[in-house]
Amino acid sequence: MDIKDLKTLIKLVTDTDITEFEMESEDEKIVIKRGRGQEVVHMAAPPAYAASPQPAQAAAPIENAETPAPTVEDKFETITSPIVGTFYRSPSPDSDPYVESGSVVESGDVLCIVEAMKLMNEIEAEFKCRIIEILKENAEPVEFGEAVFRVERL
Amino acid sequence: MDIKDLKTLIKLVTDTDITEFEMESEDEKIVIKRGRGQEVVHMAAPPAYAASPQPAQAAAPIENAETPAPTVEDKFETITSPIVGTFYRSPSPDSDPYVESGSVVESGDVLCIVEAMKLMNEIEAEFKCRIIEILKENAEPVEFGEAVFRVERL
Amino acid sequence: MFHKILIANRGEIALRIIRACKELDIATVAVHSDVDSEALHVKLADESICIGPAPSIASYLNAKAIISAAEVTDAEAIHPGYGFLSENAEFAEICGQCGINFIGPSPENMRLMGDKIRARQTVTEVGVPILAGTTENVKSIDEATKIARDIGYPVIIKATAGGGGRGMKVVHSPASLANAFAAARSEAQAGFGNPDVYIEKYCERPRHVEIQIMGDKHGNVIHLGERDCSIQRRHQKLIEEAPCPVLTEKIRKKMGSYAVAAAKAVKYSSVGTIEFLLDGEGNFYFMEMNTRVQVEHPVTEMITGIDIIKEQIRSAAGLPLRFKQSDIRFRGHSIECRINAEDPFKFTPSPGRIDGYHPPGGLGVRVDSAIYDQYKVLPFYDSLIAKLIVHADTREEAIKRMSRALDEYIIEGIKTTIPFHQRIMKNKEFIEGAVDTGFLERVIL
Amino acid sequence: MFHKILIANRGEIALRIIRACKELDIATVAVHSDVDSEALHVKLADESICIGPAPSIASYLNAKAIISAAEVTDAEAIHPGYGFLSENAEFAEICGQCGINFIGPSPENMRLMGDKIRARQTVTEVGVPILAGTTENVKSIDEATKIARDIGYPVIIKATAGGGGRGMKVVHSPASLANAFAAARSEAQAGFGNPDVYIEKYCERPRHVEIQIMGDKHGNVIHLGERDCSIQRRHQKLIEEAPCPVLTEKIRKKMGSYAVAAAKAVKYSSVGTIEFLLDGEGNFYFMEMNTRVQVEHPVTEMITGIDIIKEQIRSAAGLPLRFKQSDIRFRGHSIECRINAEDPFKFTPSPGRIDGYHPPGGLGVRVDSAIYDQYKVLPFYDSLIAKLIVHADTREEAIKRMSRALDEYIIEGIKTTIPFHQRIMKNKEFIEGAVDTGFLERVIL
Repeated sequence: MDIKDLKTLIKLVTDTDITEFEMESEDEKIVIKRGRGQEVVHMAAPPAYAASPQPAQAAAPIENAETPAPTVEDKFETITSPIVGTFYRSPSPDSDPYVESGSVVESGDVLCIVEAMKLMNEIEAEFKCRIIEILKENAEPVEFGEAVFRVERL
Repeated sequence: MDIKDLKTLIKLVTDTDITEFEMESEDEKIVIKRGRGQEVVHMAAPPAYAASPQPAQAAAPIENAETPAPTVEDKFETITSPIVGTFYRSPSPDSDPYVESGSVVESGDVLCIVEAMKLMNEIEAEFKCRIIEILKENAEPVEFGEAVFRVERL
Repeated sequence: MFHKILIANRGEIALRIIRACKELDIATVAVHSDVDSEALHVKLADESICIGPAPSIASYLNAKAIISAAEVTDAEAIHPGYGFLSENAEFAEICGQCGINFIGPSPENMRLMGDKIRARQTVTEVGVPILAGTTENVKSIDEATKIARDIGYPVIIKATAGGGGRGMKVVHSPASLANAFAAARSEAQAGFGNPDVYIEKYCERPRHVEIQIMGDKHGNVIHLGERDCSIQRRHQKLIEEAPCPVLTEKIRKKMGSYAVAAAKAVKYSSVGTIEFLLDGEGNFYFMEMNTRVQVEHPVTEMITGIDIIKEQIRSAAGLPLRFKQSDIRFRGHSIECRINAEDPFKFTPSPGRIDGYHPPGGLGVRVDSAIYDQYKVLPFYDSLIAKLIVHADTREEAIKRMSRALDEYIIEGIKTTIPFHQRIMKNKEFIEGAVDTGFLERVIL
Repeated sequence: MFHKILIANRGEIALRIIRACKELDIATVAVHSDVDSEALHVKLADESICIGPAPSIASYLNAKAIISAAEVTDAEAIHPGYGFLSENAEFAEICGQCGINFIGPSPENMRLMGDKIRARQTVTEVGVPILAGTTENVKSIDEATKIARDIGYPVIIKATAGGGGRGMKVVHSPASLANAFAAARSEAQAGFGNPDVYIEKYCERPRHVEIQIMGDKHGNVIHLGERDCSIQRRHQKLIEEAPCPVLTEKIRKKMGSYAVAAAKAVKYSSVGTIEFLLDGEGNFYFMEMNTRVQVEHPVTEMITGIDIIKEQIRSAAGLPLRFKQSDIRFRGHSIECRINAEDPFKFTPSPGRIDGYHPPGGLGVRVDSAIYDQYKVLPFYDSLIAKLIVHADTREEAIKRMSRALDEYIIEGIKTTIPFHQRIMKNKEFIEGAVDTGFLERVIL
């Protein structure tokens, strides 16, 4: 790699939020680290506040709502709640759920209801997909942006 | 990589916020680290307190009492004050200084006086040496452990 | 008493309310926008819930999302803090309709005092002095000309729906009245969606002095003395203190009793502030009432020993006030400096990551702040990142204490207004207490 | 008034003194050992000077180096803080001989009160009650037997030169007297270089209650009420509060007037503390006098509003007290938790680098600490790294406030006693105020 390539490389790296870049060759090893890596300082204030048991459930941040096997997740997508409210799988307590694991839905099909201020908000699929996993229990609270379905786009 | 490339490279790196740059060859290994590496953290509280002008002089810590050319310093040693007090180069105001730059002294020769609580404490050389530099002005305060002479052991 | 309160706010005031709740054994729910998940109010609350994306309008101002969050977490009450929904009567009304206790005054009180003309009429009825002028919308330039001639120049034109200095025009002579009138109306329309303006006598070099009041649902109202908030930049308060350095005991009593009378007249049942202009002769005039807790409430807490937020929560829960007016004793002097993430002299915002943080400590120093080392100050919200409050025996000692506390305060990585405050604390006029609301426009720091 | 003061101490008390000086416009000189150059007192003082290597004996206890440092920096006075040279009469004397003002009482007062037997004699003369027993050295076991029989078991044997609980033996019956007597003498010899011991009645389950006094060089002495320091582990105080939760107004007055009488009798001219044992019947007995400012002085500052360190400096400079006894008013309740770099339950020291630091804030919370993020707590010195002090209207509210402040306090990288304090604040007996100096030995946390 010549100096011009290096220059390009450095620019590439510094224009992003990459914090660590490694590159070996013969033949190939690349490590890219970004964001606030584990070695990081931000240990200062926040981590000492252990989440209290309740909110850990009730208020898990979006990025925690992950599947157990992140390696195969790439092919799946999540559908998140556009509002805060209570998640319902069926239009009324005695009717069938809109979808089950394995259901295939068309764009525009209703997936669930999120109740907010007594209003039942129907959440629709924005594309055709197969439901892989339903991430919330019926009648559980959901936050804004919280993942509620893991789906495979079809 | 020649010196011109190196120069360019150094400029490249120092113009960014890269904190670590490695490069191996035969054939290729590059590591770039930036942002908040572990070495950065300790900047937390202390550095904001700028030393007030007086103590910067009067109370410079030992490691600041360095010579301008650290590369050639290896062959020299420093003699530090064993007590806090006032540094005097001569036994009385109207007598000659014990030593001058360039003086050669034997082990046990008096180098200076440090006055503490009206007591004149003679500071002796612990080995034969040549005085390279006298680091304090006459009648200046010295701290415990503060360098007062730079010498060359003979 | 409540068992669980949702705090519909962020930053230091959210933390302030969480602290009061913890000390009252009340569980807390923090709400936050999706970019605020690392905020301290989220970390310190018992529960937290994300209510929307970064823009306030979609999260902290999103009444529906907040009510919904209260419902899913079974919160019995909502504390709105200051700003955001705190003076939104409609929100308070919706809370009531949903069976959630809004910690603040009644929607009727909020509406009444939120309308400056009606507020002026209300206080006038109990004898509170106001600046000569209209208490009603001035519709035409002819009407304006007549009013200005009657009350005498200089006059000030203000938006009926306005606040915080926006849409105000000072007019010194008849020649400039027409232009100013038109400009004020169009600014009022643009800023508040309502072109109505009123005209009053302009008070030169006034001090901004306000009375903290506190009421309950049993008809009791007391006041906790005054705060002087004359150090303002473009009508934004930067430094507040209590007591006011020039107020005599006689004027304090008079101002206090007017404030209590005005609050009692409307059956005011929460904490609030009645703002006055004080002129150089000791005359004072009602400006407006804030129907919420204020940023600067700590200086009153320091000199009275009363936890205003706790009392506000208690009274919202229907408990009677624990103090009579005669129980209120003032001790010493308190000053608050608002520390903003801004350039200290140009006041341009300076959001970013805090890289090095150490607050001051020791006797008489209080820090109300929701920042911490490596916290990222976001560009979406208010630039207030910390309130540094001191308390001491005398004003002179309080200024010295503030100076040394400011010198100790380390916030690295972003610009803050600490250097601005350091200079004010060494300013001769400020030290002498000889300031008015125009001080910062005149002084060269 | 002084223009420059040298502070012959380190840690939080050095910082406390620097803060007071800054507020009094007095320049400060910090002294430090060579390993302490990163300490906060060094960073915050106007000047600093290295006086010796790490061991205290060669630096912070090195009288010669400290006097020399005062001379080369032209300091007019030396504040000794607590510990180190603060109760060393000889040091105070040398200061005087070198024309440096020692901020503390006269060497004579220090000598008198430092000798427990002479101190007991002195206070007895002004009528202060002491526990029955000798006020003189007990030379033989025969004498000891006779005394113990006269005053009745249980008795306690104490070293004349002792302090902090070292060399004390409680004897419950004649059978164990001889062994205890011999052991106490040899411990006294080993610990203080002086085998002299005295015997007094042992008070069971007493509270430790002490009176803060303040005198000037004009013969004025007042007291600032009491502190309760019953939460002790091996005679080391861990939590202190003011006022004492069980003291009646009548006993407070009596105890205070005795303390003032004792101090006046010896023309005491600085701040000091007179320690009493208080039994379950409201009887109290003089224990000893501390001729310096104490670690726990902040709780008194919180309830009286008086800056004890500033007053101490003023009176050392020859100024008369600014308060009469009748000016002293108590407000609310204050608690201090000593946060040590120790295992919270085994109390083994835990020095090391602090890696993550965030102190609590908000209303009624004071932090006196010289640590900061990435500061390295050294193994050479005292393990006290922070004092967390709260003030509130009532004791109940103060306990809640302390709890929430402890919950907020983040000190990472080393072990601290924060978890210990968190448990105490939730302990039923502590909450009820039903504790004595043996509480920690009995309670299972």
